Amino acid sequence: MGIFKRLLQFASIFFTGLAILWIIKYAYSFSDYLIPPPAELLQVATSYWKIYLAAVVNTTAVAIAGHFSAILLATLVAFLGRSGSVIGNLTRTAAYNLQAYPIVAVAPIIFLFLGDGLASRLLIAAMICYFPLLLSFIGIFSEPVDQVEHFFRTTGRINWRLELAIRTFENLDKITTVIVGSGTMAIVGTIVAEFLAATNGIGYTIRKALYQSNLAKILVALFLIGLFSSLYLSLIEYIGGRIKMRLMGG
Amino acid sequence: MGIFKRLLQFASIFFTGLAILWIIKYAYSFSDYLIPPPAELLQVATSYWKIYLAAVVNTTAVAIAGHFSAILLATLVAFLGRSGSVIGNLTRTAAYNLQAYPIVAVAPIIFLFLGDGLASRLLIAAMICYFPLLLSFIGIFSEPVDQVEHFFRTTGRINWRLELAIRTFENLDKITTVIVGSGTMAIVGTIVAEFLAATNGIGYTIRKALYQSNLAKILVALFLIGLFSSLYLSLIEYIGGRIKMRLMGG
Amino acid sequence: MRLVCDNLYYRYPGTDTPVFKGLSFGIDRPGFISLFGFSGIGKSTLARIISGEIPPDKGRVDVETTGQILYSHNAERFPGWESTGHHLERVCDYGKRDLLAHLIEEYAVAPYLHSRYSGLSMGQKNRMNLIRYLVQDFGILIADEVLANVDEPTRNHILAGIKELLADRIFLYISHNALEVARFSRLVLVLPQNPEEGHTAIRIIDGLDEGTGQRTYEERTLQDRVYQLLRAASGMKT
Amino acid sequence: MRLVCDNLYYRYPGTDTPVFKGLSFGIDRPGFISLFGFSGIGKSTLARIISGEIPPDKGRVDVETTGQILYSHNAERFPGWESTGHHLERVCDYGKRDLLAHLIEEYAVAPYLHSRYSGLSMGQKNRMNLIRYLVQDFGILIADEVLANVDEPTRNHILAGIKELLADRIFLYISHNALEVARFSRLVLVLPQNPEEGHTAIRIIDGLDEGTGQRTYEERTLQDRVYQLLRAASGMKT
Amino acid sequence: TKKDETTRNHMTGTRKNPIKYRLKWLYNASFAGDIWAREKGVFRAHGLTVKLLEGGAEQDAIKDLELGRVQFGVASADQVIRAVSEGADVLVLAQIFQKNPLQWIYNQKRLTINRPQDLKGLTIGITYGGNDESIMRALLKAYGIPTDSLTLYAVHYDYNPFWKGEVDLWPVYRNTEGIILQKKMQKANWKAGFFIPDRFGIRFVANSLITSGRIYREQPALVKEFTQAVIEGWQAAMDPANLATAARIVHRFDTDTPLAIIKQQLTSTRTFVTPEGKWPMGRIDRAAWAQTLGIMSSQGLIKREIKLAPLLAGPPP
Ligand SMILES: Nc1ncnc2c1ncn2[C@@H]1O[C@H](COP(=O)(O)OP(=O)(O)OP(=O)(O)O)[C@@H](O)[C@H]1O
Ligand SMILES: Nc1ncnc2c1ncn2[C@@H]1O[C@H](COP(=O)(O)OP(=O)(O)OP(=O)(O)O)[C@@H](O)[C@H]1O
Ligand SMILES: [Mg+2]
Ligand SMILES: [Mg+2]
Repeated sequence: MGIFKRLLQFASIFFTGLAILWIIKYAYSFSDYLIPPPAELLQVATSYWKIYLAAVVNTTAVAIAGHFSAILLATLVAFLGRSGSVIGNLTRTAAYNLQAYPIVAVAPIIFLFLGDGLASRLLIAAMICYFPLLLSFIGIFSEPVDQVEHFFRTTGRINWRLELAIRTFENLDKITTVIVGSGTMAIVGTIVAEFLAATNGIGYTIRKALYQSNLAKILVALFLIGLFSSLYLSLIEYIGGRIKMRLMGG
Repeated sequence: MGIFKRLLQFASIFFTGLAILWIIKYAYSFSDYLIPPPAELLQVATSYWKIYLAAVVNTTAVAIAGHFSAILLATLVAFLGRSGSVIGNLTRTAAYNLQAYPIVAVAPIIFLFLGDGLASRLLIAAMICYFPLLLSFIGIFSEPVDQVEHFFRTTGRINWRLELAIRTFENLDKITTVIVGSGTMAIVGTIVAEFLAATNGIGYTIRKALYQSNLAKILVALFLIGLFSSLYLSLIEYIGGRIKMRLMGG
Repeated sequence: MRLVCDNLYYRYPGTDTPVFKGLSFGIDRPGFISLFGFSGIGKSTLARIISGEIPPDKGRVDVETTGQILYSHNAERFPGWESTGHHLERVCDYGKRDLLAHLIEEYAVAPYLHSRYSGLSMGQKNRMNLIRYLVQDFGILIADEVLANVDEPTRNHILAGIKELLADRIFLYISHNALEVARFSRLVLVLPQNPEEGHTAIRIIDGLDEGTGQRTYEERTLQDRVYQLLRAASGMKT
Repeated sequence: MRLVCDNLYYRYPGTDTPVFKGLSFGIDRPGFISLFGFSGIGKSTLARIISGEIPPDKGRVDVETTGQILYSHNAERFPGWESTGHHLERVCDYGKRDLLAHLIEEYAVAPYLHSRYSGLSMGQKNRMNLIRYLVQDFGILIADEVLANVDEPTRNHILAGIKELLADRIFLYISHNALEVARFSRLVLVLPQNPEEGHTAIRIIDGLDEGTGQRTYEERTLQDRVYQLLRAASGMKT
Repeated sequence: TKKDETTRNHMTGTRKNPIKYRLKWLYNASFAGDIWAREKGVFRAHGLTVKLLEGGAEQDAIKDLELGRVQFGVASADQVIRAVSEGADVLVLAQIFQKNPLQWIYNQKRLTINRPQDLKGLTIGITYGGNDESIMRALLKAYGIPTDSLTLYAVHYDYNPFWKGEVDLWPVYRNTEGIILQKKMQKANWKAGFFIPDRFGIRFVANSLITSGRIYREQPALVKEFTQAVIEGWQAAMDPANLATAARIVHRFDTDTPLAIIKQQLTSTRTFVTPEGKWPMGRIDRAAWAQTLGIMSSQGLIKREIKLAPLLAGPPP
């Protein structure tokens, strides 16, 4: 999906949502505190967009780092989890069970030990997006592609790198989809982390706006988040497409 | 994975974590305020377990409902998204873009319209776990299984139900994995929703404990959450296994 | 009943050499027709073009039949959730139930109707797959090496039977077995190995059109015909 | 060089009828050996047992060779990320480079070395796959219908060549083509259709052991041998 | 010598390794004095290099003190008491808020609340587990109002239930959120009223300046200077003559709140921070602490009794 298509999609969804909000507002004559009027939104947008933009850029940067770590982590865990060894079993078990804990419950412990800096944001972002990745990766890595692997197995040539390569290649499209999808989750994760405890980024900004009950600010933040998610996803898709083209020898 | 194995796994992970916490506590002689001692944990556990158990049961019930809705929703969206029609495109676009929004940012709007009751919790739980499901489902449903589908296609017998059936069947293991995995996320989602706004459930309990900086209560909550997640996951796995056995004609 | 290919050009995307350059031929009567030629010459490609699975770069396929054009090949599988017997029943066209029972008997697959497809030997798979195509309502059936893994006596039996079954339809059979191609075909379309400069010329050679138990030719004739096919396939002048 | 199967029993899990009940045979010299029998009789199953892919329920396989036992079949694929040429080079065993070049030439696949496996015709795939097995260091190579989609002249050429190539190893060839089985094999192991009461008896029949350009038998002998094979396969007394 | 230098750095902080000061909440007018001390060079004048750290729901100055992440912090009395009862090593240096700014806002056009009994039958928002819960429960108990004669509603960060009229009284910090809500209510033609527990004798201490016992013992000079600087900061920030300047520097940190509002917030904050009579800024109101402790122990919020005297240390002599 091209970048323009993605942006167009995002914009149409966002503004449709906004329109619905306003229709409800005027239909039920809700007060301006419940739902801000267009004028207020515009005013907030013009006076705060610079600060918010900086915050979103900051968040996106952390999200990308978190996403990367999550991809590496998920690959590693899925790979280890694939094997039946003690360490493999242990890793898989830990990885699976840890996810059973909601980040809001684990966050106090994370913040206790890592403080409220970058490390916590990164960890939480990675934790939130890594699980969908892990799920797909475990599925993909543990399913043999017999038609291709048979030769390597029967000739004793099989090894983990080859196995990984074959299964990755045969599922390239699925992997790209999952990575693109988890990209949004990385952004979501970063924002949640910022919301809970950081002093930077758009999540923090949202938290402040919430304490002021300022829906207009939240809407501006949502717009920028959507915009940057779309940009990031387009980028990953583009890279994925290039990699695929090279591998397929097109 | 049997239910006992799962429970054993969960318990070993939980108590390992606890042990690490206590080792740190006594190694650095941290106060009971920072990390509660075993005695306090035990005392909190014995005096609160009933209330917490009720809260977790409540949460799990909502999570199961949310999970179910998410599975249905993801199936529907993946299925609609598979087709190239206008409505298909629109659904897919909306589904994808909505996910770009962190629940903490969208939550105010949800609570605005749905109040802080069951509906909001359900919606948030479903939203959080539906995306990983959607990702996998879209991947699975949009990838033709040519060797099986060819006949139906060439004889003009193909229809969406058949297509769905073939692709589901060929990916049964992956689907079970994803559903089991997203089960945890449903629980996590419910807890996050409760944490943000509900007045019921274990997430709400955690928030109260947080206000009091009471790590002991949080640890008890984490234990129960882990326990119930394990139970729920075992149940899904069991059902998945039964379905598979029936289909495979074993 | 007519099948005409007119001046077909086709090159696989991403490759240099076209498979066909101006291929033309026509069939105007039903029957057992074979498509013969060396490996890699373009038989399966032509089958896919005729069945409409891939569109030619140039030229057109003209078909006049009462039913659909079916293309079956030997990498197909049945759905895994039902036994082969159930599947056959489910996909059997209306009014073909008797035929189905007959084929199950003839092709000796009755003992395997309770198995899943994945639990069959290769030749059993081949036969099951062919059966499900035969119980369809079609005008043309293209069978691309669908019996490649079946033993010869069974295969000959099946082919002889098909002739009668499909007397009023076109059965386009792709096989590397020159002997069976020569014996059972009414016509053999041979794709020669070294197409003349700039254009793919198909050669049409008469087969012996043998039916069940009605061998009317000498051994010698068969030998000649096989020889002729192989010469044609290798691009030698006949 | 020895391959002995002793009193093998095997039944696929979830099925009623065993494929083998007390199957025994032994080969004590290298060479071109064929495994022949009707479809569904158990050839592929036996191959999988010998190669160690599935363990027999009872009985044992005894092998004395210098290299590994390889089992190749015709549903295999190459990895999709590299051209077939690259793949062949990558998996070619040390010291087999010359052989690889020779086979590429002999099997006429040179023009396709730049293609991906998925861009080949079925017969081309068959040949590429066989090549990669031949450039391995093995004691026994079981080839399960690996040339099923190759045209006959090419196939005969390949088989005659293999005889020389693998003179000191066991080449266990599974094919439904009675003619080529009779011509090229030193020995043919025939799995008969109706095993005698309670136990699977394999019949061993001499083949004509033809090499490249050294046909030493009469046409008549060949006809007899083919007939003998088919009779044995259908379980008739010889 | 080098060692002396490190010791001195350790004591006073350097730009690379400043003294860290964890506030209780997000930057806002409730920390005007601290921000003033930082921005107007009061800390520097005392030879200190200080870094302010913002607080939040997941932040806890007492835990940070114990983990050695910060040297000073702001915490509310209930946090301090609870922590000390669980063995945390903290001391109170100064009590910044003399009166607790936590009050309940309501619409005077709909309700008249003159005494605690008027709460009967109403829906009152409380943050379960928060100090407003303790305050409200103490008040109800003190006036013999049974809890089931009114409805308690769990509040979250969004005020919609209040706007929608589902909740009658909403807990706010009078000097910060209170100002913003009051304005919004005016615009909506409501009239903001505040229910003030302090007025009915419920004295529950709010923000105080704290440090750890170890730092207090090992670096009394630092603690003394720091406390002094904070108090001076508050004195200057609360000086009506400095209102414009104070508002400007708070706005530097709290960019989301308009300057005009911050001014009003500062004016309001002054009434909570300035002690009655001739007491100095930052004085520790022992009676109020005792009441706070009493409320907490009667509600079972602490595990073991604690002694207030050593806790309320004040700055070293
Ligand atoms: N995976 C399986 N599960 C159950 N039964 C199987 C399975 N594979 C084969 N069979 C059965 O075992 C018998 C022997 O099969 P096998 O594949 O060995 O035959 P084959 O001689 O190789 O036949 P073909 O020439 O058709 O390939 C057949 O009757 C078949 O139905
Ligand atoms: N998907 C593809 N992409 C690119 N080239 C292809 C593709 N499929 C086939 N080819 C090439 O096109 C030519 C014709 O292939 P085709 O499969 O039609 O041959 P065939 O006559 O059916 O051969 P066989 O008897 O071996 O099946 C071959 O040279 C092959 O390499
Ligand atoms: Mg072909
Ligand atoms: Mg077989």
